[in-house]
Amino acid sequence: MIEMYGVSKVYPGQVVALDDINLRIRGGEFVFLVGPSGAGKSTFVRLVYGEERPTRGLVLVDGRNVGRLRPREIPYLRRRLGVVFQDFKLLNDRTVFENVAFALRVTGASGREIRRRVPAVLSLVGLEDRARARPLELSGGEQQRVSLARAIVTGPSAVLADEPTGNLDPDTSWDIVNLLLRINRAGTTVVMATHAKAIVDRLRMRVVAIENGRIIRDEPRGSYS
Amino acid sequence: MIEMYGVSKVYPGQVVALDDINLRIRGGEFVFLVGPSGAGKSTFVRLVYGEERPTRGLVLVDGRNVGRLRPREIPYLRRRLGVVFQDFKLLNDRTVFENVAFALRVTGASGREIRRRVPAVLSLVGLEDRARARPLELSGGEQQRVSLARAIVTGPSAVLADEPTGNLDPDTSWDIVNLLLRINRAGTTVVMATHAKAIVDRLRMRVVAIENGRIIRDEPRGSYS
Amino acid sequence: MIRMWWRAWAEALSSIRRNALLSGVSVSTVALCLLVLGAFVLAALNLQALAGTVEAQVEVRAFLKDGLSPQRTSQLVTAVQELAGVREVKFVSRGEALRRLGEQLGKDSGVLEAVGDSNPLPDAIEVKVEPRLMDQVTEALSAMSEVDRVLGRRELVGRILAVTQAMKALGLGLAALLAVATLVVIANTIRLTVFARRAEVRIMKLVGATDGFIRGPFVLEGMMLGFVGAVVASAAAWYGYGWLSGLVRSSLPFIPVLPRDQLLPSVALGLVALGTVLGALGSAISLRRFLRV
Amino acid sequence: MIRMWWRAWAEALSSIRRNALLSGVSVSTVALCLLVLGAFVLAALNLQALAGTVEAQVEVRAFLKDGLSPQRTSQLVTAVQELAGVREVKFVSRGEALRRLGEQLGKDSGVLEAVGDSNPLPDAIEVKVEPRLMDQVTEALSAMSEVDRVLGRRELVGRILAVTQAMKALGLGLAALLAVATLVVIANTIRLTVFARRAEVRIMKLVGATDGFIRGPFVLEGMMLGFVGAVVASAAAWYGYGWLSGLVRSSLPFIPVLPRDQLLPSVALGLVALGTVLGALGSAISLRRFLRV
Ligand SMILES: Nc1ncnc2c1ncn2[C@@H]1O[C@H](COP(=O)(O)OP(=O)(O)OP(=O)(O)O)[C@@H](O)[C@H]1O
Ligand SMILES: Nc1ncnc2c1ncn2[C@@H]1O[C@H](COP(=O)(O)OP(=O)(O)OP(=O)(O)O)[C@@H](O)[C@H]1O
Ligand SMILES: [Mg+2]
Ligand SMILES: [Mg+2]
Repeated sequence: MIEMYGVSKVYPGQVVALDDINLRIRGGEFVFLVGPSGAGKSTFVRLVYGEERPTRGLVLVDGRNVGRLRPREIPYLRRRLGVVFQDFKLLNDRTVFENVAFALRVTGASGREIRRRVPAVLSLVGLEDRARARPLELSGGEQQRVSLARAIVTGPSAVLADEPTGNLDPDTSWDIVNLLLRINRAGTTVVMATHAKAIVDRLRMRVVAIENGRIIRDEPRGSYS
Repeated sequence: MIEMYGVSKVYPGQVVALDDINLRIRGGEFVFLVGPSGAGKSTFVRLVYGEERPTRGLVLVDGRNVGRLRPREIPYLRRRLGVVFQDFKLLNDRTVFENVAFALRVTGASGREIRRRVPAVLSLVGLEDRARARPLELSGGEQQRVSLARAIVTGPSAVLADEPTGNLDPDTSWDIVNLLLRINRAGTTVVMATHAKAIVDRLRMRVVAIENGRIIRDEPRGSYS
Repeated sequence: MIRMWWRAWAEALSSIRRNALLSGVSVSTVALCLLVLGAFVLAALNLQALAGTVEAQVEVRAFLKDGLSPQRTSQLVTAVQELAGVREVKFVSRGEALRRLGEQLGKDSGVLEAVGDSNPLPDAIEVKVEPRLMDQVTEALSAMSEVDRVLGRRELVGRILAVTQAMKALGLGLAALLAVATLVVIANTIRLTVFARRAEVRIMKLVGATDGFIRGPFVLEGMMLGFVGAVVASAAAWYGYGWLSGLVRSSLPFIPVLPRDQLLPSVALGLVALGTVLGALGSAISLRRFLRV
Repeated sequence: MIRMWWRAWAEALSSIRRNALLSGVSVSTVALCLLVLGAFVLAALNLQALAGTVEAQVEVRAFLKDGLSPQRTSQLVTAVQELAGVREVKFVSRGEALRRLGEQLGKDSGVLEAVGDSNPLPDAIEVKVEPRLMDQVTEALSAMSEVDRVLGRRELVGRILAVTQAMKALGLGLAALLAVATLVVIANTIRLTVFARRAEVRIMKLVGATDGFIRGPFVLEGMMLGFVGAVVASAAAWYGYGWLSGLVRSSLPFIPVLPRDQLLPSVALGLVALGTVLGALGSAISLRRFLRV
């Protein structure tokens, strides 16, 4: 479902974030992306949903070359992916409900569907009673969970979660990871960039380790280090 | 140095974030603040540096009532505290160097002092080669370390770090915690709100656990749970 | 389709409410710019009308040969009336001319008595002309066999024409400058309000919104703000004009003021159209650069 | 202290560079608003001068009694010259008056011949007067023993005065409206640029900056942008005025145009002062609400 062939990403100023990445993630896989701060995990994720284009190489999602998508096509790519952004990227002037609903509205969902699905997914992430709050009235961990709720509410074919537990306590982190596992079991591909050693070591899923923009390890039932 | 007596904080909309908090942190202490997402840790920190005022109760810093400070006096309070914000709060249109330098400029430091201290503190957090980048050109963990660098560059009498390792890998997290420990040994009070169970459990410092806005545990050599 | 429309309206309305400061700033800027433009246009139209009444006073006098029969005279008047550029023709008999002269010099100045029965003045016709066609009319009159001599204060008329033309040109120039300024200032303001929300736009795109999906509510919002601003400006112009024209009519009754009910509907319509279009266009254009994500 | 100043300048300059879009929008808005205001003020000043020259044409004619000695007549002229409101006095002899009349009626109209030696016209003096003081002058003239009768076209003068006054009032009204609009629009624009940077201001306060520390560069930046905008507007006004007045002088030589070198320095100075002050004040006031953190 997600494939990279010889992918490099050099940011302006000669910052090499990714360097000759080759990787295939099949549909329905669950992959941990690990590596030190600044290794290139977020860049990897950004290439997949088309916020950045690769400097060299081929990024394929469902067989389509993301780097060559026309601007008109990118929104449709993004709707098939659910992204939990490392910095949440919530709309600060809308309520939690509206933030989550937005991902549905974009797809043209009906008001009925929105009223059915948004509360359901908010209760999945434990925020059913904060639906009317605005993002800046939430704690860091609550904001992070809103971002997750928005990512999964549309039932995307893949979820890209960029450190989705960075602001969560261990118990809540496990709740979230279990939620992702459940979604994965229902057929959704999950790519989770994370620093949560305890979680990676316990679950023993596929682990791709990046360092300095290169893949240094790719194990089917790996551990954090 | 930091004292709370009967402190409650109720946000608009009847959200009780803190409920009757009583606590004394002496100068030179190192305190972990732990608790589930939404427990009130960030609210605690915000009360100390005066972003929020308590609904009830007394918040004292160095014996002065923060809730009653005149607006003119608040900047001077904040300069004595170094704060690592959970959401970093960097100035996006300035370089990393300028962001860190800003905390010094505010105090009227000379250009010479700035040119001496900023590079030194940037290399402490491992960002010496990213000094000319802007925050949005940094990875999440790098941004977090800039926020830490800004907090400690002025040599404050207390550092309030709100999940300063949330976006960092375990190794880098340990580097940062060791840095805080070093500063603490030099006499600085450190309050660190965190979810990093591994770190808390290993260090065995004072742990204050908050849940639902109440202190449920306060142990001198505690563990995460 | 209908749902999309409905959503765009709902979004635009709630966005206006959420961003009260931005909305207030936009509306007040649009309203003031358009009010100034409207006031200026109204003033210019009235000045133009005033210039017109001045121009309407321009006349040529043709002295007639002696001894014309009343019939020929009245034929002449009819013929002159038909000339292009002639607005009004009036016959002034030699007796009338002498009386006027006497009046002009003072009734008891002795002119009438001195002249006695030997009135030296000829019959004449006074012709009010279109200033632009004055030369043409003068020529035509001169060519008539009944006419002895034509008198027109060409120089004076030339000046009046020049001044009224200059004023029209100045008004037009100022109006053009004002229109450009209004356009740019309103566009600038809307650009700033869009700029203040660029992060929002970026997030929407990252979550999978198409450009159209984002643009719809934004453009509608710009339209609404522009519309409201223009309506405020029009209302102010309406009442202001009523007040002012009342003032002028009562204290300067001889100055012709264009009637409000005839003039203002079209000016107001123009302002509202301009405001609405500018609001929409400004939003759409400003948005473009933030949609590239 | 000096370091603080230096820092504020450096900060303001680098902030202008960083926020190129905001700066461009501010400068262009300020420039256009002030250019319109300036153009309007210049037009109004010229119209006022024009109205002045029209008013200067207002005159009263006093017919003198018969048989005054040349000495008495010249004494009279001197006396009239001293009256308040009198601008110019000219003696018109009865012969001169008759010649003029003949000219007015057409040289060969036979008036001169018909009258022959028995010129019925009196000597007269023509007095150019301040329109406002016309009645007073008329009275004074009537009271003089040498004066027989005073003729003044009171109604016409009243109208001319009313029109020029109305134009002045209208100009003043429009200028006031324009000034208010300029103020609000510039303030609005600066408010938006500050609004777009409210997060930045908030962060500065949370890091321990005093209000003054933040305000300094902001206000300086507003000042600079206002100053630059005003200078652009002044330059445009300078060249535009030169061009236009050249045009008018060559094609309408009888319309008096105020000389650029006399008029524009003060107008430009006014614009620059206004722009700078508005920029600074606008920044300071807009900033206030975002400083409460
Ligand atoms: N827009 C950008 N412009 C320039 N350099 C960038 C940009 N974004 C990221 N970088 C650099 O690219 C490198 C990889 O960044 P990336 O965000 O992918 O790291 P990461 O693995 O997500 O790190 P973290 O765990 O800290 O989030 C870093 O050195 C970062 O400074
Ligand atoms: N400005 C605000 N307005 C209203 N409610 C708020 C506001 N800020 C925080 N809250 C609420 O107060 C509670 C405590 O928030 P706080 O940010 O202190 O939690 P926290 O312990 O820092 O959580 P986390 O670990 O997720 O960062 C939460 O329920 C949150 O939703
Ligand atoms: Mg990252
Ligand atoms: Mg928090």
